[in-house]
Amino acid sequence: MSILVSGRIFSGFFLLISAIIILGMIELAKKGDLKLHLRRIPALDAIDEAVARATETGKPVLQHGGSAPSAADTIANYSIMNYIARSCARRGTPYVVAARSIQGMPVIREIVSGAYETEGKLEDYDEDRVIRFGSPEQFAFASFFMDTIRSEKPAFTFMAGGLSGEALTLCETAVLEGSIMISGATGQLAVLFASSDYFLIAEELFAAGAYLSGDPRQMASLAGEDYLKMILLALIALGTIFRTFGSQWLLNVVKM
Amino acid sequence: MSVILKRREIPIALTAFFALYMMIAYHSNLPWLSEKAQLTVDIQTFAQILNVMALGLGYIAIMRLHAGYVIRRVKHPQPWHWSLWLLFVLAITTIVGLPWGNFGVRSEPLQFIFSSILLPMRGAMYAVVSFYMASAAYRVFLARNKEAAVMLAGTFVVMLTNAPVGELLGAWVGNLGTWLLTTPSMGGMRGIRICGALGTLILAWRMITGRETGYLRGAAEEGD
Amino acid sequence: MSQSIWTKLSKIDRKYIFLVLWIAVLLPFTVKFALPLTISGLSRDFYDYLDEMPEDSIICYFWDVSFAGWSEMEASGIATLKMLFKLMDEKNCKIILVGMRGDCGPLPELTLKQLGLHPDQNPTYGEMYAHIGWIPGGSVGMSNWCKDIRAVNPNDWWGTPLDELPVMQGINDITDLDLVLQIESGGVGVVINQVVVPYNTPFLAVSIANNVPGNLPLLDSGLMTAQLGGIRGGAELEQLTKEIGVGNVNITAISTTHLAIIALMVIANLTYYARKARGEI
Amino acid sequence: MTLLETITAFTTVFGILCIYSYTYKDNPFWKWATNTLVAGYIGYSACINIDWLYKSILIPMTQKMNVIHLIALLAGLLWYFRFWKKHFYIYRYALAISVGSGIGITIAKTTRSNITAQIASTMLRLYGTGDLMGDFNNIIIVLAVFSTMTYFLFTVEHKGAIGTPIGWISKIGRWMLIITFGVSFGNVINSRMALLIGTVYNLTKPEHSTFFYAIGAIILIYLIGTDLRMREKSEPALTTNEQRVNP
Repeated sequence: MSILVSGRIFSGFFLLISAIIILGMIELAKKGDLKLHLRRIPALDAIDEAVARATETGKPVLQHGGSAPSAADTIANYSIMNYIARSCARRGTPYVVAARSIQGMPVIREIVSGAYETEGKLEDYDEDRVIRFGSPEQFAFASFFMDTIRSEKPAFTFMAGGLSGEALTLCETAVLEGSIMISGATGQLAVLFASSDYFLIAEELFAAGAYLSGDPRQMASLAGEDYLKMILLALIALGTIFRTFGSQWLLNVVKM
Repeated sequence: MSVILKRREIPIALTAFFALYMMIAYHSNLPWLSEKAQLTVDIQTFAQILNVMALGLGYIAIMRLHAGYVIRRVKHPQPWHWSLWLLFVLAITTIVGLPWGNFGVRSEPLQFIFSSILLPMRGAMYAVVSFYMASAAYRVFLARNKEAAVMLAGTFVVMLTNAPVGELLGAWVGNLGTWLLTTPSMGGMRGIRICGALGTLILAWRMITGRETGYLRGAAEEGD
Repeated sequence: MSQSIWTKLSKIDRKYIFLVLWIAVLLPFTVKFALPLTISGLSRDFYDYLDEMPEDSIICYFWDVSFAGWSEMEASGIATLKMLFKLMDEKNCKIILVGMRGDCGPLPELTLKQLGLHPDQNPTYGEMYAHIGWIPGGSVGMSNWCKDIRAVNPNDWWGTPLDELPVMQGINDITDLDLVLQIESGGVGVVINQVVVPYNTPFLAVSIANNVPGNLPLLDSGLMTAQLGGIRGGAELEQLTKEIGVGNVNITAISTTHLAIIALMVIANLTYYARKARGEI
Repeated sequence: MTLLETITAFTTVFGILCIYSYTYKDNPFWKWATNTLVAGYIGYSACINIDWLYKSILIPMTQKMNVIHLIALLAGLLWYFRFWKKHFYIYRYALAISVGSGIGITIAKTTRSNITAQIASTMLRLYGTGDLMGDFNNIIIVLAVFSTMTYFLFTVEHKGAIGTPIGWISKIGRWMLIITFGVSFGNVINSRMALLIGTVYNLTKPEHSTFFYAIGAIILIYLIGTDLRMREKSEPALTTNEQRVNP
């Protein structure tokens, strides 16, 4: 009887490697030894353009507040919220957040008022106008969000975090009202990709969150994830070569 | 006292302990530290019951929210009399659903609520999306550029594969659709799946080591 | 200036598109007709695996359908259940039904009632099949259930202790089961991770159509043995088991609605290119 | 039909049609339906959880004391500190345990099911399977997985000596993703249509069809009536459907 359970060895080993890489990268980032470039993400560049267009037309910018503040995609949405709120405050563009989560409300308040404060435009910040609470329930919120779109007629709508079956209805309504639609999600990929103008595909959303927040630790874990991906890519390449030349060795190692 | 209890370190330590214990127990085969060890079973039972005990959170939150709407006689986001109706339905469902007297989840009244209100209406609610699907198909599925054209073509073939009417065009439609589904799309999905799993893995390590405390964010819910 | 027909078409009110869909979906329910259906390889594999189950197997059927998903999954849910009960009659297999979420306690009850197998209707309940309630607590709950069924569900759905049901004699944990099925509208992740990965139990999935592409990598890597997808899978299984039911009624409407959507797509593209040619865009 | 069956048929049809009335426009029937549904569902979920606790934990506990169960039940009360402003933070303990055990029980297994098992089944023979189509499919699968994963590399500039080939592969990855999305969009359409068909099947059942036509007609007349009246009041059409301007 061995100490380790067979069939679980390689995945356990990978788990360990991932921990070492990620924590190592975060430590490096803390010391400030990490210089990172992020590849261009078109949807991110589009955010600036979209806010600029909203400023020109004088129409507001609308953002989906995301689901509970514990979800990863909602956390990424918060980083983007900070960014959009700041650029709206700077340009004096009207900005509206439609909040869905009761727990998320205090977090959203903190982020948006903080953004206005950083830009020195706290006098423009009217909480009742900027942050609107709909309903925590999926379709009740969807109908609230659509009402908001119809009454505000935003020039730019951003959605990310906690989107599921109702995402398409929100997207459709926004676009039909003439809004630029940028969204990001880890599910509902096909639907949102098709119906948004720009879409942050799955991991792109997290990368965007890390990039916009400028937090070196988030960037570090992004880089760590990339190293893990490269390890896996190398495994695939090597494994395929081994198999093609008739050796099962690497495959058996991975299946260990 | 409360200053100590308020510290973020306590919940982070709890997260780390439970997560690491479970992970190690899964891989180890020692008699006192394995998946089948008594301690593991106890911890899991504890966690399961704890999860179930969260059942009232959503309930209380909704109740407080709508009670607040009723008390303040609000017009937005919905006129308050709808909130009153919501509270009424909530009360009725709870009264007939709790295990007392002749009531309970298997009693006639709750069976009625389940089979003639919740089941059909929730299905219909989701099906509303299908109308928007039709509208989206009309609006977005334009071969504006190469990307859109390729996507459109893929969707087209798969739709004809899924609907029996596609077979009238010949067997090749079905074969092509199945090939698209099981070869390029399967590869793409696998790539997405691997990257998504890596993302969760990274997030998990950051939570365990206390570098990601987003889930502990949020403040007390403000009652109205 | 009067607008061209293309411009008008491109600005058509959404209500008319909705109307087209309404007509397409109601048509097959008013005018009955059927189209031939070729059985796909994926459904054939699913049927073959179940058909070749050895005698006296113990099969567990996990229910993981939300109320919302049920209107799609009804066809395949009932078809698989009928097939399982046929296995019970012919090959002496034992069938255990269990829900994976709160919604799925009453759903199997409703289905059993439709099939005439509800304990009130069928006195043989408990001998060869049972509905043992549902598993709360998500992944943790599932993992617990796999180690000790009675710790999570000491009673069946109607409150009878499991020890009093003959079918549950000698079934204590997941290793006593020969096959696991799951009908899902919310993903196979929990069963894959908590049942298949640790215990290597053969696993068949009955999936909602939009989860089918995402599940294929799992099928390809052998974690999932076979998959029955959506309403079409249900209709195909009905034909394979020769128990024509709701699936074959609804599949006709799939054809008409898909045709309507395709027609909308074609019109939209024609409009787009016509307007482009006229220099309107 | 008995009285109960009639009432059941009526509520089923009425509920479904109230929701579908939204496809015309927002209206009181829809508001009634959403509020009923939210309340009914939340109440129902709470009840079914309580039922499990009562049946599987509390009743067995009256016969034989189980310390773990008792501790867990008491610890479960920590959740409800969320509503107490002063000692709100205590609720985080319950959350932390729930999140921690969730991570611990899932991550190790996901690593196998979604990472290593997927990598293992991507290690395919690119040549010499004996079947030309099989070779071709294997090449496509490996290429698809490899390029999609490359697309999700963010911290590597897709330019320069190493970057240029990565840029090319990642471009292929984007195309693979687009094909994947096209295919899954086809399945999403199928799925949503099936949901609609399922409910319509329910509506057109013999016991429901009379109600369906009657209630449907009443709601439709109401909607068109209010629509016309509002149009008289305010000239601009209700739904603006202007052609969108591309950004």
